[in-house]
Amino acid sequence: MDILGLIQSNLLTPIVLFFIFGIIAARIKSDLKIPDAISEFLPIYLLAAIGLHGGIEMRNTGFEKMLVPMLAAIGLSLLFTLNHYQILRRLGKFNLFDSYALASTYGAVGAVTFSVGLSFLKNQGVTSEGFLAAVLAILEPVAFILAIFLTNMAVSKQMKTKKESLGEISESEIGMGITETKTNLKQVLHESITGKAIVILLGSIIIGYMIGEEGFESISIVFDELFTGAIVIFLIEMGIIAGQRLDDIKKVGVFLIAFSIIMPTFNGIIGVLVATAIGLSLGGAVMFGLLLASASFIAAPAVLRHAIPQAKPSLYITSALGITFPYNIIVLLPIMFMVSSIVHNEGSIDLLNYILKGLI
Amino acid sequence: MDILGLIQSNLLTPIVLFFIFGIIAARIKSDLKIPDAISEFLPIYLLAAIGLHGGIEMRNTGFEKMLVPMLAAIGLSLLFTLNHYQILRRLGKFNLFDSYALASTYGAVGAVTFSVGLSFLKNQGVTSEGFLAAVLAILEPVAFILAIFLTNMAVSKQMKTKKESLGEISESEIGMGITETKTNLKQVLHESITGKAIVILLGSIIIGYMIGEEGFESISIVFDELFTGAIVIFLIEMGIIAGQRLDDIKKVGVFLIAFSIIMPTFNGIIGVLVATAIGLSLGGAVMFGLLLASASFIAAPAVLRHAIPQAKPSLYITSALGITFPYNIIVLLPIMFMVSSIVHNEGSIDLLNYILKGLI
Amino acid sequence: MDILGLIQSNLLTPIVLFFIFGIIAARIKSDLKIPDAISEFLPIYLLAAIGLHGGIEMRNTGFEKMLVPMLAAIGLSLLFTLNHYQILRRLGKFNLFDSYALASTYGAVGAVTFSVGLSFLKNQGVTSEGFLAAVLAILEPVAFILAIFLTNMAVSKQMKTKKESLGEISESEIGMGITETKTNLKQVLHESITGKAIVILLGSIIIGYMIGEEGFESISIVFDELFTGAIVIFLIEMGIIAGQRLDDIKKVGVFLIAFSIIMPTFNGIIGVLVATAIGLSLGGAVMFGLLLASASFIAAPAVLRHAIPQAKPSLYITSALGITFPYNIIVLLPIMFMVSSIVHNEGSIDLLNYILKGLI
Amino acid sequence: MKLYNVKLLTVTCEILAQKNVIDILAKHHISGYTTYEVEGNGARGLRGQGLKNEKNVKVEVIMQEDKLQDVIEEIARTLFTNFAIVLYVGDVGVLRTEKFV
Amino acid sequence: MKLYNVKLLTVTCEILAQKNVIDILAKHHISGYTTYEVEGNGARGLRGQGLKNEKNVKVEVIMQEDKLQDVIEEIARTLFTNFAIVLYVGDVGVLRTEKFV
Amino acid sequence: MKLYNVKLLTVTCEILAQKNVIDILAKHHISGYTTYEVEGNGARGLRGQGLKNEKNVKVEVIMQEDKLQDVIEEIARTLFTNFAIVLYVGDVGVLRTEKFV
Ligand SMILES: Nc1ncnc2c1ncn2[C@@H]1O[C@H](COP(=O)(O)O)[C@@H](O)[C@H]1O
Ligand SMILES: Nc1ncnc2c1ncn2[C@@H]1O[C@H](COP(=O)(O)O)[C@@H](O)[C@H]1O
Ligand SMILES: Nc1ncnc2c1ncn2[C@@H]1O[C@H](COP(=O)(O)O)[C@@H](O)[C@H]1O
Ligand code: NA
Ligand code: NA
Ligand code: NA
Repeated sequence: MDILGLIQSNLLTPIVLFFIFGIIAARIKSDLKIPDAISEFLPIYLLAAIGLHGGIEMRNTGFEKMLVPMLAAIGLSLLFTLNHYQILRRLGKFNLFDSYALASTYGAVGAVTFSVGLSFLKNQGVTSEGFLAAVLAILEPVAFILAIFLTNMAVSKQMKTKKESLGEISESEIGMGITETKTNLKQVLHESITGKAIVILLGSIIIGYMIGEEGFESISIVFDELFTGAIVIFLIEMGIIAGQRLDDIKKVGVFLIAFSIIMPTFNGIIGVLVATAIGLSLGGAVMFGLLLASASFIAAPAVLRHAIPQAKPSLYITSALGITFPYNIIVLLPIMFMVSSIVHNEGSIDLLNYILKGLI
Repeated sequence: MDILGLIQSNLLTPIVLFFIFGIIAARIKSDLKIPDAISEFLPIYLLAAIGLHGGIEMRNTGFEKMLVPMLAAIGLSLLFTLNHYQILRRLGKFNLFDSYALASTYGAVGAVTFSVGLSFLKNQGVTSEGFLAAVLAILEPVAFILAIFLTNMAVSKQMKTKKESLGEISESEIGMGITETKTNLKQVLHESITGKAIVILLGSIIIGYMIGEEGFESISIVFDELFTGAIVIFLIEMGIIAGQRLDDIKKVGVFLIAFSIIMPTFNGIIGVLVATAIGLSLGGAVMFGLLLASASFIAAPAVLRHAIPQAKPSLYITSALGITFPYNIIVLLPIMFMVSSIVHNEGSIDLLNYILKGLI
Repeated sequence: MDILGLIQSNLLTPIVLFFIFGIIAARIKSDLKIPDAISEFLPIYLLAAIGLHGGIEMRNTGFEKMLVPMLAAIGLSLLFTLNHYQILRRLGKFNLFDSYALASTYGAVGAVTFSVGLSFLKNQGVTSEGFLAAVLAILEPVAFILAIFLTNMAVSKQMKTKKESLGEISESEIGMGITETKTNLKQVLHESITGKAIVILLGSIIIGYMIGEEGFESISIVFDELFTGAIVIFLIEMGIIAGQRLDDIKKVGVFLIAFSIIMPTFNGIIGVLVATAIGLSLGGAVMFGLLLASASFIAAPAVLRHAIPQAKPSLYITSALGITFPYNIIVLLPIMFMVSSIVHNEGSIDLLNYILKGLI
Repeated sequence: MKLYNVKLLTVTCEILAQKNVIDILAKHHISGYTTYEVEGNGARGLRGQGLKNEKNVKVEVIMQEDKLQDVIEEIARTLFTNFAIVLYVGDVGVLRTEKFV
Repeated sequence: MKLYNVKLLTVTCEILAQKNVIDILAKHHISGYTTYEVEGNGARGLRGQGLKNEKNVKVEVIMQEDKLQDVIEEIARTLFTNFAIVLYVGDVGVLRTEKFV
Repeated sequence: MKLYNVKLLTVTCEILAQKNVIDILAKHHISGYTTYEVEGNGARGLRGQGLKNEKNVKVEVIMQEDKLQDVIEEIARTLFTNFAIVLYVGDVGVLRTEKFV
């Protein structure tokens, strides 16, 4: 199947269609809405299901194989976050705060995107490595921590320079400022690590690991069989919210629109190639790519509003949810699947290594 | 099985029993309540399930067969709405606003009633035409549009007469009044067509049509197998609300009580006969009759409060939910099933045509 | 399997693990939370499922066998409530109000605990008598009614003594006070009997009885197969709430902590022995014991805040939910299972009768 | 349009005391009120995170000044000791005094 | 910091009248408001127990005194007859008057 | 019963600023407050339709006049620039001043 055929067949899955439906419902100003309680519960449910599934798989395959992909993912995530920052700040002329906020939004991962990816693979009859759920959990805070740390550094430096030049305040006050920044950083770190997404995901992985296939049986109907239907319901609401944000896209500007499409494509394909190089399966490489391609639109605001309040959420939420998410699940997922199929079937790993060396 | 036997066996289904249970819970002033978020979500879910099911069936059977039933349903719905108005206004002595509001409430369709009908047929091991979901979607706004249009006309006329007799205001002001009325009508039309019920129903039909049997598989557990259980849960809440409204029935008056039982019976049986005449199956004729027999109690208030705010919601909600809905799902459904069985088995269609000619 | 092995294998079930997970999530101050609408709905769902199941079983087995266990349960519940009061008031030095509130909290039953018990047995491949759901329903208000009645008596007496000694008021005023107390008692009785837990449970038992196995089929996926998964989700929230209350345990005091562990153990084991003596099955005896061991933490506050507002909810909720519930589902359930296995296999019923005689 | 001075009584209390408050209003023949669930912190600690019964509720009553004293006196006397509860009174203007007895 | 006197208009009405109220505000070029769902009791009976459409909503608007009369006049004229609705006005102080036109 | 004059401070802000507001209250040793989720419209556009994080919250604090200035000054200084936020102050009477420091 060629790439257009794959995109088209992906378009015709309930998940994608109901997402598009949600967008349309919002555009025609329908009052359709999934009640808040349901749309707050569904991500928790999805993460629990992903975690249990991953944990059970890890029990079968062991931890060792996880190490390299984990480190690779962390490395790439940090690298990409820095890269995003440079692009946004220098080429996009965004201010310091918006640049770091956007950089980490795209450096972080989207759990909903991950769910859709799993369903996509299921649909293609392809499996992926269970430990990728753990990579998802670990990757979630990494980009934020980096961005917050760098923002705080930059702000402290600015403050110091400014105050010194004013000559108005004593050393001790600067010290206080830095301490405050550190406290703030520590607090944000705590918040981002105890955030519900990570907690339920890690918890479920561990529980999945402990109970195994057998223990899972009694709850598999809820946490496995209902999975795709639950995503469908959640994506109606995501579509509605994305649709409501479409008006804001104008405010986002052409540069950020282009960034929201090109950057994930780049990150995702690099991800697929690296994953293939380090030995992940066809499906695993797609999910690995998706982790890097995805942007965070649920966890991001919660963390960034406290950590970098100066940044405009209308920028990072709109681009992540309104542009990148639809693009990822409709277009990029099939593209990455194609790329992964090619590099997995044609022994092109050598070629890839070659490309990668050129890149780094 | 005779009609009483059928009613009795229908009484002993979980759906009906839990509905009655809800009524009792409300009467003994229990604090039992299905949380709002759940009872707001369930109709959306039910409509999505109905729509998907209908869409998939339509993919198998094609559109052509839909045309005649659709037109027949629209025609009957309009006819019935006008008929209701005459009865309510002349015999019932209701004012203009209440008459139109009630007329359209009973001319419109009840999606929940439709769900219960589908479950009833499933229980009897009988199928119905999938395109009836589309008829449900199209029929939903028809009666409202007619009633609102006529109400607006009547109000404009009244205003004009009154103002002319007063001789106080210029032609242009009357023109303004009419323009305002038109704007209002347009707005209400938009509201009623983009109302969540129609949007999710039409959307799901189209999606069902696009994905077909195969695409549905991954979500069939959620959107098919959970269906009856979900209705049960929803009907607990409907029972509670109906039970709370029982006190208001006194205020509704004997005339409206009689209307709420006789009218649906009349409309429903005509519906079954017409449907049989135009070739619908046994089950299809029951559902067609149910469409015409049912009254709207969720969509109605949302549309009518804006369109005809002068009408008393205590009248149309109480009669539709407190009297007609229980009557329809407990008594009329088995009756219509019986009628449909008779006319389908005994070649009584000629007879029926005869009767119909006499009526029109 | 020895008792530690059984506890350990019970620990490794999803239900227990997700409960512990919830506690941990609360301790690390995560913002994880199951939305209110979901956690209000789940107990209703669980009780409906328990009731339907029980009702269907009772249709198969008949009522007669229920009488003795029912009377035994009521008797023991009353006895235990009085016993708790003596212990709390004399040994624990709690005031009158707290003593009665706590006594009835532990004399009453916990529906969630019951759900977990059913899942535990399912996991062990053991069944229990269906009529125990009815015992659950009847037992729910018994302890409250006793405690409220006794509290009211005590208060009236206090008032009378006080007023007489003051010599300030007339007989008629005392009469009024007593009348008020009686009205209050009547009101509380109504509230506790029409409380949602009892209503949904009794309703579902009756409906289950009426529809039987066959009628249940169409909803068995929702009310049977999803059961364990639903408990898991609910126990995440219960874990979170229990975890938030752990800080309050200090305030509860050593005496109440000990009471919250020793009392259920005592009550539960007596329950298992009595149940065995009156002929219940291995699983039935465990459930019977669990009824007596469990403390109420959802229904209790609703009833007690109105009936004995002077009692401190921080005492009875914290001990019931924060200590007894975890202890019951993690430790006591396996212990009672062990005891029941022993007395059922080794013809130890005679021995037991002997012990019981000694006790009473 | 003229605005007439009336009182706005607000009672913030634990949800299980709502019935008591409304009963007191009814006893003084006040049938109009507005309620909604809230969370909060106070002398009895953080409220509203866990079970439904642990939430707070606000009861708002627009009323004529003449009944105010009796109502708040009864609320204070019967509920202040045992329940998490706060009560305050403000001045507002309304269009139709006949609605608020 | 100085607090400037402005008016706080509160409209408690059935949820299906919310759009009408907000349209009236918009017509008078007031775009700032806060809304939330409530339950209540009044001349039109207990509201908020059943279907979503049967609930009430509160609309709160901080505004300058000069627009108040027009807004409440229009609300009273167009909505008082047909809807369950209550309206009251209080005095509050704000820091930034420019936010509230 | 005598009603004592105190201030009712209301802060309507985006939900992610709630913690900041409550931290400021705590810093000024105010532990009593009431919160609830709301929706709204203002300078930063319509809020409350989509994700939970996009909602608003109201924080209401009954407090003595003497602390008011410090609290609103700190809220204004630290939160007005970056968050969707509105703040207003009214006068209310309470029965037990000792509850509100
Ligand atoms: N100073 C305050 N300002 C606003 N609300 C308060 C205040 N103190 C208490 N409350 C509310 O009243 C409830 C009961 O207060 P308390 O009885 O002090 O625990 C609290 O949970 C809060 O919702
Ligand atoms: N006296 C009152 N105090 C507070 N709220 C009221 C009062 N009267 C009515 N309301 C609220 O306004 C809504 C509509 O009132 P009504 O039009 O009188 O039915 C009620 O459902 C209550 O929420
Ligand atoms: N004039 C107003 N009256 C009442 N609430 C307002 C007003 N302006 C803003 N708000 C509320 O304050 C929130 C933040 O306002 P803003 O910072 O202007 O976007 C809004 O979402 C509203 O909930
Ligand atoms: Na990423
Ligand atoms: Na109809
Ligand atoms: Na017990």
